[in-house]
Amino acid sequence: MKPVSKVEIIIDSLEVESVVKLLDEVGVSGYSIINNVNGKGSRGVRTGDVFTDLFQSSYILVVCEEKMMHKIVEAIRPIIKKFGGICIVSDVIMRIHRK
Amino acid sequence: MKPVSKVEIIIDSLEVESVVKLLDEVGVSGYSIINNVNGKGSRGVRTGDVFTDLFQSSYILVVCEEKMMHKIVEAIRPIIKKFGGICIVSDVIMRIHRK
Amino acid sequence: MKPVSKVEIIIDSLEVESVVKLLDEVGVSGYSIINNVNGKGSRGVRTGDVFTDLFQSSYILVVCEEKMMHKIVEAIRPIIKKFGGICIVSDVIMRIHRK
Amino acid sequence: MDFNLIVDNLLFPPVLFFFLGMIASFCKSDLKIPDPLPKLFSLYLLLAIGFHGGVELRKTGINQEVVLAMSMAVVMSLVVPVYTFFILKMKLAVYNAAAIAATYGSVSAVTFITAVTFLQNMGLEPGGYMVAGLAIMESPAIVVGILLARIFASDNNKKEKGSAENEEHAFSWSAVFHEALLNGSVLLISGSLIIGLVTGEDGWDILKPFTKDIFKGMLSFFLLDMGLLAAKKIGDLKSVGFFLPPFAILVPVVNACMGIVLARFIGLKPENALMFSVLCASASYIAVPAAMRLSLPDANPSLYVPMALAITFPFNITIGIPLYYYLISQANVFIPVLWK
Amino acid sequence: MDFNLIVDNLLFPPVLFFFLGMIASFCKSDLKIPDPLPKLFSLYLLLAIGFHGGVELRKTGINQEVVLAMSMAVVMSLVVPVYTFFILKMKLAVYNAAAIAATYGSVSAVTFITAVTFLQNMGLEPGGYMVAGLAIMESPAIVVGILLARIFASDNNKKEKGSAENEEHAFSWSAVFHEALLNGSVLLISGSLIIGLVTGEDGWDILKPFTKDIFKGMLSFFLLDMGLLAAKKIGDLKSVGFFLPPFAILVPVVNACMGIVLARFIGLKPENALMFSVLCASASYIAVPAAMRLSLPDANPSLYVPMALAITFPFNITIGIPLYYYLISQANVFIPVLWK
Amino acid sequence: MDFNLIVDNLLFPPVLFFFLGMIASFCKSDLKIPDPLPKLFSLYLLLAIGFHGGVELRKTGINQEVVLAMSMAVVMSLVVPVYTFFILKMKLAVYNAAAIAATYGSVSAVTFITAVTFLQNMGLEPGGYMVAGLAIMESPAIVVGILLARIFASDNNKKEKGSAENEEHAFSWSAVFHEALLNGSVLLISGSLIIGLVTGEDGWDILKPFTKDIFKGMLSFFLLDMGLLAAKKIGDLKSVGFFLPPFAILVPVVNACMGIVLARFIGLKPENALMFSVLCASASYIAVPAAMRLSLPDANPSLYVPMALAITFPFNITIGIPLYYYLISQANVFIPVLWK
Ligand SMILES: Nc1ncnc2c1ncn2[C@@H]1O[C@H](COP(=O)(O)O)[C@@H](O)[C@H]1O
Ligand SMILES: Nc1ncnc2c1ncn2[C@@H]1O[C@H](COP(=O)(O)O)[C@@H](O)[C@H]1O
Ligand SMILES: Nc1ncnc2c1ncn2[C@@H]1O[C@H](COP(=O)(O)O)[C@@H](O)[C@H]1O
Ligand code: NA
Ligand code: NA
Ligand code: NA
Repeated sequence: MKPVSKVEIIIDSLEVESVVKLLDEVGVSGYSIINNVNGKGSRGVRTGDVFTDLFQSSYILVVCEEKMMHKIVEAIRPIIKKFGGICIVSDVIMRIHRK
Repeated sequence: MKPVSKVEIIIDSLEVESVVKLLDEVGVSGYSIINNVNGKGSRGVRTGDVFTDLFQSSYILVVCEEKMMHKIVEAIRPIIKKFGGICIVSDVIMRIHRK
Repeated sequence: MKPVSKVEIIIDSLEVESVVKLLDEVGVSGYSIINNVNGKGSRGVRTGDVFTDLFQSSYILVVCEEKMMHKIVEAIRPIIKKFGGICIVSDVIMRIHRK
Repeated sequence: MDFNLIVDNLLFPPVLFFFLGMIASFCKSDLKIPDPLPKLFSLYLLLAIGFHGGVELRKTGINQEVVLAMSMAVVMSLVVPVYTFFILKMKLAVYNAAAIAATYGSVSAVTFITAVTFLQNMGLEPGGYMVAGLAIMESPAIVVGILLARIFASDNNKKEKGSAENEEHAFSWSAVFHEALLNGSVLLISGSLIIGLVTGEDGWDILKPFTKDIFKGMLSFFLLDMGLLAAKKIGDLKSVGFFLPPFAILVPVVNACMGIVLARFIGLKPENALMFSVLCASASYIAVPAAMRLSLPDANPSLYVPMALAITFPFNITIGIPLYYYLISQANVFIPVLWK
Repeated sequence: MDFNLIVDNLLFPPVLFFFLGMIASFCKSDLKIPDPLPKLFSLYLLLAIGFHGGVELRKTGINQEVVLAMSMAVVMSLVVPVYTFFILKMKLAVYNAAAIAATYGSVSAVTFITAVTFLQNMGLEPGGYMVAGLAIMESPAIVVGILLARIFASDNNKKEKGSAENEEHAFSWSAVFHEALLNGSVLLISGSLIIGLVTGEDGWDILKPFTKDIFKGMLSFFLLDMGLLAAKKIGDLKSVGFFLPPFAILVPVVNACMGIVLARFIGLKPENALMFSVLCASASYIAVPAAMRLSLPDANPSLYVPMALAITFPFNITIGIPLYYYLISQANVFIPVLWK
Repeated sequence: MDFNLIVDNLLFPPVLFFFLGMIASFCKSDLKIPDPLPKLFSLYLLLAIGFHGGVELRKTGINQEVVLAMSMAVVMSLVVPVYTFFILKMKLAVYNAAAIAATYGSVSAVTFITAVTFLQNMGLEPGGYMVAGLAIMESPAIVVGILLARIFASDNNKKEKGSAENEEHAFSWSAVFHEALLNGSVLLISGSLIIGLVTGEDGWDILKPFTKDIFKGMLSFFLLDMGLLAAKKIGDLKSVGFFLPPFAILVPVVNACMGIVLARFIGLKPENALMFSVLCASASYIAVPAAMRLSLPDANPSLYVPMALAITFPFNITIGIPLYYYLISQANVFIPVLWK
């Protein structure tokens, strides 16, 4: 029943590797990734097809302490500023965790 | 650090095109789509197989101002009422955006 | 405009069947499943490849009354304790539902 | 009746792979062909069978036999949904009756393909125009089913509901025709047929290793997946009641018999008569659910999909095809040819 | 000019499947080849064409003709992006001009493959080294395009922006070269070529049923998907203005003509001259977008991708290839051979 | 020893595609075969090799040689996990020792397949019953591994933990057997073997273009993906310590030698002896992780998967197979036949 932060990031699939590296560097204990996200944003529609699957996005979810959340946001800000995407944050309750 | 609304829609994959059209009409600036969602609701279990992939759903995520959120909800209400699905709304903080 | 609970579960794909069975048993009216979730947690990195797609996770989303939420959390606790994963809970507003 | 026919058909590798799939599913093995690989096989089969049919049709040309057979195909795809609808309406809601009627009036490409390979194993080759029959019979039953549902449903709940929503998302016949005539499988098979027709023997030489040589292997793979799927759908049958499972065997046999008699009347050769009766006997699990979803959203897919997939399909590819072939040999003794 | 060449080319099954795809998309049929199945076909085609080229190259060895042709290939892939860039810069922003220039300087493997099968249908077999040309021409134009963009963009906005961000994620030439030279398609085709070169006839016997016999079937499937895709991209063309669509036809023809003249100078046989001119005429929709994304993120993919995919590609595989072949036969009459 | 054997084996196209995959991965190329396409190839290989084995087994029948070889297969799949477990337990936790022991006691279908094609390139065809050996050896080692872990783990932490949770999700031997005996790959290969056995030469004629002709092409594609994967897993090896990498080469060689001696005792022909020793030498990366996850959830997959996939597998398909073949020719000189 621990209140924690939920960070949701949507970013170009090709940048996921860099984001994961940053997450590891700031020391998050866990994250989840959903690939093949289509969508629209400031750079227009982004969907995948056989040639341009480089234009798909990924959804990254991190559940962490509030302090860690701030670190994450600062770490990934340059990537999103350069390559696009969004990062939103909200409060949730962690109910079960393997620990 | 802007408080915004997060709209989550789960709807039959075949209706995504109409929903996207409506989102464009009401003027949202961005949205994301995750396909191949299985699940259960008032119409029973809905999963995909080779013949009935028409029975899968999609998850649509829109982050927007609260005012826009109300417009979206009204715009898609008839589709969900006819074809099923759900639409939930919550408050989140937009931390990074390419703008 | 009904305030409800949103339960998000991330768990090994191979356990989804058991979770769904439990959800049916406690009587939830609906749920959604997104497969092919990669990620990292207490058991290290978990991603899928041709041989080890058994190491992928699934994301399960349940929107329900608060009371039901507590039932769900109790029901799935042993599975997460044994097989890993996380379960987080937050408050959302149900805006549209087919009913 | 010659049981060797049935045994021979059962010992055909693709059919055995169907059983392997069923067994794997019953044993709760984790064997599965993940999405969208089965789609690869189904697209391949449609393309190959359409193309092959077109090439064959080019050889024979469009003669009297072709025109007669195609007319009968249309007739059957109009008659079947009507008569089954009235039987089903006695037990089921109008929507479900219409959807099941459309299912049994329409056709199954994989059943058709299995029948073609059954004939080829005996050294016979059905006329290429039969593939045109497959394409032609896919849609009319769907339109008929929806028409029946509209007519009989409007009697009941004309006043009740349907006002507010209908204004917003009114029923659209153009959407129905679009879905029925231009759904992916109809279009792929017809398009491939036309390509086969246009390119003829030259085209055949170019594509033969792909569309013919590896065909039965691809079919085996696909039937393996069908077996996995059919076994899973058998579970859904628990909730359909006692009436529908026998229906899912009897109606195909009746339809096949009607097909056999018609085929004899117009003097089709046994191999073509078999294809025609198999078209009549088979039930659709692709085009129909797609169309029903739009037109009869209240019809319950977990009624008509498992019936077609878990009962009628396995019955047809195991016992049905050799049985119909046996009946054709009998029909040729007792029934006179009317045309020709 | 001999219109039979065009008609024959259009009646080639894989090309017809391309049209079937376009028609399906225009009719808004739900026919689709779901991801990642099209990737299977594209990987297959690259592997097969690379391997085949390697085996052929082993037969001829690396002689003067090969060296001359490869040098000309490099020349063309440097010249084309430069001259097109200056034309485009008159109408477009520097970034977009550079991206389109790179697109037309680079090459399309599927156009190449269609040309190979066009020749094979006439009983001709192009030299295996041409596949090496395909691999060689993919990258240089990309590097040139980025170079041009850097040079001309820096003139404009050197002072304005680019300070804060650039420090964090600085532009990296090594990343550009990595993307240009080691992207999946270049690597797969070059690797397969080397494997073919190393294993020669023995390897060919081992893989032939896979890489040759079913090749045209796989190509048909892939072109079906390309047709679906190209038709969808035509919609995106609305926003590209009046200047670019004619560009997307004229520039390939001009490039092909330059290729034809060069090929004649070095005395290539007609079949090799066709392959060379097709390389010059084709536009890339795989390697270029991948590289642009990193290096010129401001270039708009919905300009250069639809041009290459929805205009240049269909033009080349339908009219272009037979047209270039006709022009080659004329060139052989009027232009002298310089080398050899 | 005849190094030509190794060179010839390395110049075999499928093996070269394995290296191409490794190189692509080392260069950080973006070449990848997206999911679930690799599954298509792996399912295909299992189906084809099982079916082929069944057809061959039908020809020879189940004679004394078959029974002897299968018995030896069972013996080896019981002995290997036991002896390796006690070696591993000196350095590792009981759980990990048991999982690695099971990995090396079980078998790898792709290694097996590569050995078959190695023989075919020399004009030899192993007995079809060897495929049965592949199916038979997949499971026993898993059960032995779990048994060992249970016995030795219970000694240590019987009292400590395991009370509360165990009541809720108790360990279930039936689940272990189910997973070990009915996992997808065991079932597909056994099922295809039975289908081949039942349909014999007739079935072979029907499926040959699919299961034989394109086999080596599909294998090439699959090994390309295996190369990409193996190279990625090499990174994971950093954390396994100094003890395990040599283990991952020495133990397969020792197991192969034990296999060679046993094969000689029962008088197997060289081609069958090779297959038997390859079964002994290969390590599982499919069935074992699947079973361990349920039964030994504390065992660390990033120990046993990279060992099998990134060391043992590449070693076996490059140097191992020709080495074992050489050793067999030596064994036939020095070791007497005991049975037969
Ligand atoms: N307001 C938004 N709501 C949901 N997703 C968004 C939003 N804005 C951007 N995205 C996602 O982020 C991706 C990249 O956005 P952008 O960098 O703005 O083009 C888009 O393709 C969407 O998938
Ligand atoms: N309470 C719920 N929680 C999560 N997902 C739901 C819920 N209700 C419906 N869904 C999703 O929406 C789809 C359509 O629902 P329905 O229209 O009610 O059949 C289901 O298949 C689920 O994927
Ligand atoms: N803090 C977290 N935030 C997001 N996802 C997580 C987190 N912890 C675990 N997960 C997900 O749950 C899976 C299983 O976690 P675990 O059982 O801790 O290994 C991981 O592979 C992640 O996909
Ligand atoms: Na029918
Ligand atoms: Na070019
Ligand atoms: Na072994």
